Amino acid sequence: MEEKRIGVYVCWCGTNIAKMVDVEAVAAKIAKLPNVVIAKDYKYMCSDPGQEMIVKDIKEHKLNRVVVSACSPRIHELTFRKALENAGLNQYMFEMANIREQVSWVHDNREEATIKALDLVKGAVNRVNFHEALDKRSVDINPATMVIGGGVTGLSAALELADAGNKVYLVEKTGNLGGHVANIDLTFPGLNSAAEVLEPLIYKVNNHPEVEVYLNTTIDEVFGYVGNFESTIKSGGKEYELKFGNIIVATGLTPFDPGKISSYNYEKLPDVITSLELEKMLKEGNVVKKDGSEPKKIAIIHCVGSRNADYHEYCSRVCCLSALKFSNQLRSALPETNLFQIYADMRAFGKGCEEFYASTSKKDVMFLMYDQQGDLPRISKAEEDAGYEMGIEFYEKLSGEDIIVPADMVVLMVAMEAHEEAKEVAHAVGISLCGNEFYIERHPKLDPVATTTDGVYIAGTCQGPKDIPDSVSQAKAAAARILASIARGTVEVEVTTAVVNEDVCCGCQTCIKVCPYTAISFDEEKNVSVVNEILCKGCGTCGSACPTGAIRARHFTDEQILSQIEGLFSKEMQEV
Amino acid sequence: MSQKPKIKMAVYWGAACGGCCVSVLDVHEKLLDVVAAADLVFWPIALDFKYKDVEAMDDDYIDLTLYNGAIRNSENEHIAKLLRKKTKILVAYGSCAHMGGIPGLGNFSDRKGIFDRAYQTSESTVNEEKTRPQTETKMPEGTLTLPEFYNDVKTLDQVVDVDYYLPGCPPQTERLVEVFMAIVTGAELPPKGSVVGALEKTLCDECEREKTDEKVIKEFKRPWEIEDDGKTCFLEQGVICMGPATRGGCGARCIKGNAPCRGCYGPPSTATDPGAKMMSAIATMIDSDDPEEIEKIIDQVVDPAGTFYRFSLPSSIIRKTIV
Amino acid sequence: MSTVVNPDLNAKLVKFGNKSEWNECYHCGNCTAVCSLTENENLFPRKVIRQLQMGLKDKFNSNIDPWLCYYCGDCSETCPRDANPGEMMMSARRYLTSVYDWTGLSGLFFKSVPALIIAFVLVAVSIIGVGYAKQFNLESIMEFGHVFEKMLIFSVVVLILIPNIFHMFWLTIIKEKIKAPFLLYVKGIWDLFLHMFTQKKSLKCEKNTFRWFEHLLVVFGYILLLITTVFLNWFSTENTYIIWFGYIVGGLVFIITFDFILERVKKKKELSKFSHPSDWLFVIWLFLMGFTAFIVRILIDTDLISNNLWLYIVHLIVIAQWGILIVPFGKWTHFLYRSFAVYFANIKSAELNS
Amino acid sequence: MVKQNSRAVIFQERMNSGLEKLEQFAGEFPEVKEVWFATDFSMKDKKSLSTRIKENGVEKIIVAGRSPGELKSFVSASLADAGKNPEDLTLVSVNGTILSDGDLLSVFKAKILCAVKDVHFELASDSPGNEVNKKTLVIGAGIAGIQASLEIANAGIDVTLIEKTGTIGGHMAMFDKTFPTLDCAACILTPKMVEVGQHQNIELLTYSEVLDVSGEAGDYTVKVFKKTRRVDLATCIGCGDCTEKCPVNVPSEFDAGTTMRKAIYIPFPQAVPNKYILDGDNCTYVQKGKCGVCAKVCPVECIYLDDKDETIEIKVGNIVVATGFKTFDAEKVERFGYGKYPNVLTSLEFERLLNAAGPTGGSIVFRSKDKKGNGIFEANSDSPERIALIHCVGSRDENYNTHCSRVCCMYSLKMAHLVKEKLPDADVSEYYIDMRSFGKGYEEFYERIKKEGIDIIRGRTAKVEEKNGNLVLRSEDIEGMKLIEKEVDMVVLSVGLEPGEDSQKLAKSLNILTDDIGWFAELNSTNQTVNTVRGGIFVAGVCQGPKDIPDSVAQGSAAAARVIQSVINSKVKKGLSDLSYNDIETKVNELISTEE
Amino acid sequence: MEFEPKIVSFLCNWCSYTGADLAGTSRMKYASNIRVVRVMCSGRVDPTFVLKSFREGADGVLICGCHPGDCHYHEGNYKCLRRYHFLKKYMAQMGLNPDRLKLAWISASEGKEFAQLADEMAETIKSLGPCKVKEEMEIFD
Repeated sequence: MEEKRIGVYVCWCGTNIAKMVDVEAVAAKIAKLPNVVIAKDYKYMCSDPGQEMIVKDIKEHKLNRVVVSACSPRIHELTFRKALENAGLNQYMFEMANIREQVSWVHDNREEATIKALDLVKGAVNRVNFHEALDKRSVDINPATMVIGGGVTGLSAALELADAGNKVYLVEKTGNLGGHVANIDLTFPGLNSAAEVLEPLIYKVNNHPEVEVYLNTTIDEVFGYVGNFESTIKSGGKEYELKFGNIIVATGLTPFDPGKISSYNYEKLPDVITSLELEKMLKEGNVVKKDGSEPKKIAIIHCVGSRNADYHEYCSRVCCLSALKFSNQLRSALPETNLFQIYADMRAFGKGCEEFYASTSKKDVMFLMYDQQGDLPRISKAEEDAGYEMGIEFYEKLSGEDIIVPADMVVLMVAMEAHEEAKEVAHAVGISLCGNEFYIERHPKLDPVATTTDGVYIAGTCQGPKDIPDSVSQAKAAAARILASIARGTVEVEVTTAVVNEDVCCGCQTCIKVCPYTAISFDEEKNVSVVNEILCKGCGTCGSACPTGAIRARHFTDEQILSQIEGLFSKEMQEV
Repeated sequence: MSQKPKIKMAVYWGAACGGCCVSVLDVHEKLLDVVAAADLVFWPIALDFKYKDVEAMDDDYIDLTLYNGAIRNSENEHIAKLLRKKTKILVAYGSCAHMGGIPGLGNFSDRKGIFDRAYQTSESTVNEEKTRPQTETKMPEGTLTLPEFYNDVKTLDQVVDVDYYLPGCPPQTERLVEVFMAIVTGAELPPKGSVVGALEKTLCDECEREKTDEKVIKEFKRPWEIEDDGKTCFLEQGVICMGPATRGGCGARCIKGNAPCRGCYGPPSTATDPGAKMMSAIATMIDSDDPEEIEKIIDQVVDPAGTFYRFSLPSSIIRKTIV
Repeated sequence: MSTVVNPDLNAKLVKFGNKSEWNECYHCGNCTAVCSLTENENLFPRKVIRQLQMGLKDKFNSNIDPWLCYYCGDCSETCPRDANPGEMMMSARRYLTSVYDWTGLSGLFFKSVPALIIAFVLVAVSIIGVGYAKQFNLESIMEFGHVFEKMLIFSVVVLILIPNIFHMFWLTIIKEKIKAPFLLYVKGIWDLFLHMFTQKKSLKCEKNTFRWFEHLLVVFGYILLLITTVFLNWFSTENTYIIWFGYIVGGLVFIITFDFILERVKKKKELSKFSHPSDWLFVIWLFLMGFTAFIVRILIDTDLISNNLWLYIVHLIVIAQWGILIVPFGKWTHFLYRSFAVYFANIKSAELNS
Repeated sequence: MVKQNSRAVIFQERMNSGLEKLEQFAGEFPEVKEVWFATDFSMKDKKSLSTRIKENGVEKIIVAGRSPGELKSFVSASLADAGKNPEDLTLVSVNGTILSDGDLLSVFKAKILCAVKDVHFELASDSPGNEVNKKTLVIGAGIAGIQASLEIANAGIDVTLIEKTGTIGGHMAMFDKTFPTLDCAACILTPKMVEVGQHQNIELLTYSEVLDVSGEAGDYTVKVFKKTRRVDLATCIGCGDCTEKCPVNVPSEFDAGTTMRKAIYIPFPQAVPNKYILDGDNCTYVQKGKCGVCAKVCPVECIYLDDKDETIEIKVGNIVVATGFKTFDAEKVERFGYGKYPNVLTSLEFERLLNAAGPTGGSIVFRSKDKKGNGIFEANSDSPERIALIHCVGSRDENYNTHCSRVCCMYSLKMAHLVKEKLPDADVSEYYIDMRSFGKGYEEFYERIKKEGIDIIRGRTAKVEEKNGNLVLRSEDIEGMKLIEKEVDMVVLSVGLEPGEDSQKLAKSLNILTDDIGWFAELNSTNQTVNTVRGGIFVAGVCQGPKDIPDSVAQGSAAAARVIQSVINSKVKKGLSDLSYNDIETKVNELISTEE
Repeated sequence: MEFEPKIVSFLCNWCSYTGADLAGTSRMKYASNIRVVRVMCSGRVDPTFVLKSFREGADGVLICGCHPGDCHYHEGNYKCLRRYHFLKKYMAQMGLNPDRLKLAWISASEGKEFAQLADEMAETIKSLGPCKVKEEMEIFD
């Protein structure tokens, strides 16, 4: 058996860790653990010099295992694995101890934090003793892509891919392409026709030899792994077996139901309408009240369902500008009508948007600020002889007055919500949701379109509220990833899958039902279970269910975890 | 064969039922072969030897000792240590020596608890003076001693170094003979610490019942609660069977007798704690996602610890009840 | 009680010179913070803009803040939206002038240039008519002029100015339910006159020192000219001191007003960038008043007046237009309203703080 | 189907500046019956147009002008009023931002042609394009450029990445934490930088600038000015001996002038490439021919003091422009006293101050003076107890920049939080106009900061003055309805973003357009945000308009998608300025015939 | 000295570990008693690991997984739930207070909830006092 030579590196992360953890002491103590050849601390392990230090040490000290104690492995595990690889060491001979997100940032007692950090590093060192080299496998990429969602995001992504000569299966739940943009009249801030954007996209998609469109279709389940997914979809009474290498999820949004806010009396008062309804009226060139007459006073209320903890805490990002756009359009359609904007903060942040706000404010629009977190405006029917239909009563923040806004029509700028079926799609393709049902990206900054599942990308409003340009940017960004992988032709797949020790497996078949991916099958001849490593996603549940211990969850083996637990409690150097 | 010098062999009975010794006798006519190949230098149940005879032996005098039974009292321990000293190959023979066995269940209680029950609270006991066994009793004739009754039951290897384990309650006699013959013939011996006389695979591998992946349990049943067709896997019928987590080698005798496996052969090398493993596997099979329903189903298993650790409590991770 | 907002007030204000650009205001609060005169009790100009934008008419009519602004222009210069709050305050003052004026003429003249021209022409024609009636006899015309001036002053003060001040008082104090003890009113009188004649407050705007000085000279020049011509009978006196004094004050008035006019033409300073007709009228007529008086007296001194009687008539026309139109209904009123505003504001804040 | 003689073209106003011909041109189509002008109608009266529609039997209307959208609702209401389909309406935007020079007229003519013929301009201007040189040039190595380069390089395409300064990383490398997750910028950026440095498909040209670009889509020749580093990249081991001995001290650009660097220096310890640079403009040897001590002490003799700049030419097929931004010069707003009062800081300076790897190791201190009187920050100085942050400095202000810089609200909130973290007892206040926390997790972040004991006040600060040795700022607290005169020890000005200094020059050499402010103009603000009027030239990141990190990253990737697509196809699509009227006309006819 | 328990916490990689990281990125402070062991899925948590933790000296064990229905691997968390209940029953039988073991659902966005949970768990264990398994086992051996 080879001699185990472990290098341990403790990161300062500037002051992020060093402030709360005595990193030098940790390194010094860890150096005394069995098999630890070298233990160092450094300001930024993830930086170029930091990584080079590891590479150099691996070569110089013949290290065969490395532990880095720094931030969360979710951030830098891959970085350091790469460094190991650069040094010619198998990248799985590595373990990370998270002493930033889970130590220095969450504790305020330096001594306790240091003890905890030390424990975690001991655990990691103990664990890494049992790590084994795993070889990356690469698989060929099927150049076809499935795009879920036929809105502007999905269409843009599909075209970007198809224009490079790749097959795209575009799956849309409804009977039409175009999504929400199809209901929009003009775009902001340029006041361009939304149809001018959408119709060419639809035309191109429908006439593209590489795009197959499936309308009225939903996805139940997707099998496989990056580069080689497959799914059976039902469309128009027929079943199609599709095989594809990547997935872009662009399921879009659903508008908030303003009926949930009782003070707005939506659907109780006839002329309280949503932004979508107004959009339709503008498209039809006919902005009228329910009784067919022309409204003399129109009020637009912002943040309906947004920025309020009772509904959604987040900002829906587009409503401010949509509302300004409405003001412009209404001014054009009904020049004499009084317009009121009841807003919270005017979020005109995009290119040309602040200027659009300024030009709109010249158009005789009354801007009124309300407290979107406090008492929401109350819309009630006005008295007969008031000269207007409804009164909107609230506290106006810029003047400090309690006021009533007279209105014949009230437009509610409804929030964007994640699509109601986001959850099911997430399950089908194996991605996660964040708290408010939007999909969670791999990294909020550097990887906004990738997910934690390889080969599955998210784009557009399913990831969070967004306007059209930002959605399209994301669609293209997702396409870029896929195009790059198609150009490479192969992709490396995770090897931390489960594996059956056939010498031990007794064929009880307990494991088969456990696997959610049907990756385990039973080999009648050998009387053992077999894991299809390509289907396996490495959750390790079967490993725990196997009564004989015949299934090993690679990189999370019983041995490794048990030794990590031992390490956490190893008596050596308890005190600091 | 006769040219070869006879090996010296000992058999000792610790905290056990005696079944293991009987199993040695169960070799029947093959005993003659054994005797032809080995001298029995110490076997209290069959032949009259005194401890001091053993004490008088040189170290490593005995070639093979089959120690059966757990370590329950000071005498068990003393002899175990003594035999270890005098023996070249010490085999933990049977479940008790291997994993603690049935006596190991004593670890659900402690000395006091056991004494209270045995000498006081059991329904048939009348002991108004609250007499308890004492390690020393002063009599006019001198001091009488009894071995000390330990607080816990231990396996043999928790007391002395063990060379091989031969599991089973009792071990299959055929296996004993195989092992014995291997030693006698000087065949290459497995590495120290190995379990011998049992399979690497678990019982299901030997079990002839039909197994499918339909292991879903909505209700736990006791064996008498099912109408067994003799063919379907017990687990698939809702009966807890330790087969999957228990080494094969016994020939699936219990199963053949339409009784589920109870785990006397102990875990395969890959499972550290057979009880926990089996608990995990069985829990996985429960067919419910509702916490309350799950609890209800689990409540049908009256004694999980006793069920999953019937033979292995002292060798498990949590070896005894915490008081 | 909640007030109903009124989007129409906006349109009304536009006619008083406001170009409506203040609707661009996005309420950053810069103008208020940059203003040296604003105080916690009187927050302006932003709050004034807000009342206008929202059409809070009652609140606005009772607001004295616009009078506390001396238009240094800082707010307009630094306004991030070019909403021009300074000019808006100016318009607000015009509007308020029309609100206080019970006759309603003020509003008419501010809003309608034709009405203004007609009124000016009417006055001029009347004076010429008087001249005609007097057969263009220099002495009787001058005598008429002298009496007319006194009568005019008296009637304007009694019929227009005092009622309007009371109207202002009613709107800003009574209606606002400020109940100050009488003593406060008495105590404030000194301040009232101090501000009326010195505009002391405007000194707080740092850039204003020179302008304040100019303004002070004009005020004193104007008042002294008034006294010299009306009460000391400058045109008829033989007293050399008075004559020279008249020359000095007359000159002072037209020289400085000439500079004011120049500035409005050059549009360099923030406050002179935009001029409402009423602003032009005010400075030009002030200039003309000083200038014609000056020339008339020169003509008298050089005995050329009899051949140039028309000049005196022009002077009289200017005086009449000034006295009948500009003083009671035009920009002149700021002389009173400003100082009363300071007076009322002091009483108000003293009352609120007690 | 195109019905003869049934449409009207409405011009928003009379055309001028050479576009008068459009009016006549529009009238010449057989399909067009009427050419009207919006000024002929009363917007207040729908009937004014609808009767004309009815009278003339107009079925479809084309609205052309600088901003035809402003008329759209009026026209569609009129159409509806006249009993026609309100959606039979096409907007043709005729404004100079599409093309500033070149054949403006032909583009607008083509647009009107498409509108008249019922063909989408986007389809008609879609061309198969030219052969493409697979090599790609990325200009600017901030996060957007890095992202684009990595995406492209990962597709196996050769990338040349040009960076003006001595290291890649751009502004993001200067930041301490990033909002709203507060993970440190270095932690997420440096691995990407390392990846760029090590990528086999990326050629890195730091300290270089693009001088001139010629050629056409798919085949550009780029002249690159390579400033000499005077340090050999291959042999420099980054030991730092040279820096230690260098006698020259100049303000460090990377630290936004908060500390000094030597004439031979490394921008920051994690720089890529991690090699030294000799700054010729400040080196005594280069300027006066004396000194040269660095070359003497260099243990590997990698310093070549007499090296000269050079100009090289490279040939590429696609160009991604990601040149980023510069921050607003706060000295322009005199009343905030930046440059006058030492403890009025820009946010970029403050960012360095907060940074654990910055001049003070992350402690917030007063500005002090070094021996030569430079205002620098030193770790052991005193800390301020009262800090104010002022939003929108140089943004949303018609006196400076009209645009919103998009990131200041969030970075100011982040800074306020970091101050509280480092100085828990500090009095921190923030002055804003509108709080623009619009992104994913941003509003939640804002809510969290609100609870941290920071005064977040709606009201733009008007001025900062020094009184009795204290800084006093004056603001209106709008929601509190009061005036604030607050004494503070330090003021941080949240300066906005402006187009980079050379962006106009670069736009000229690339022959692409900028908008009024100077940001590079995208082809179409809705769905062609990375394309420019020239084929094969794409823009990404803040140089196209202010953006935060995730949006820059997404755009970097989107631009990469375009490049990868063209390389896979071996064809790069032509841009609008590469097409002639005839090209588009041919395509229109083609599209009409396939329809039929 | 006050008793500072050690709590081993098994966190699933997708939800709970991310949630715990979020607590960190949000700088929420919580008790330092937690020692985290990352697993891919709460379904990977083998009863053996829990028992081993107690054996090695843990005073409490906290298992966190995705919320029901949100498991990254569809239903691993349900498997964990079933094992958890079995374990509790077993623990009770072995004289280990079942309150020393806790299973909770923490999503990736629940940094605050994780911090609270950590504090609550530390409090619970403190009130239960030190776990004697390790001590007893040492006596046993």
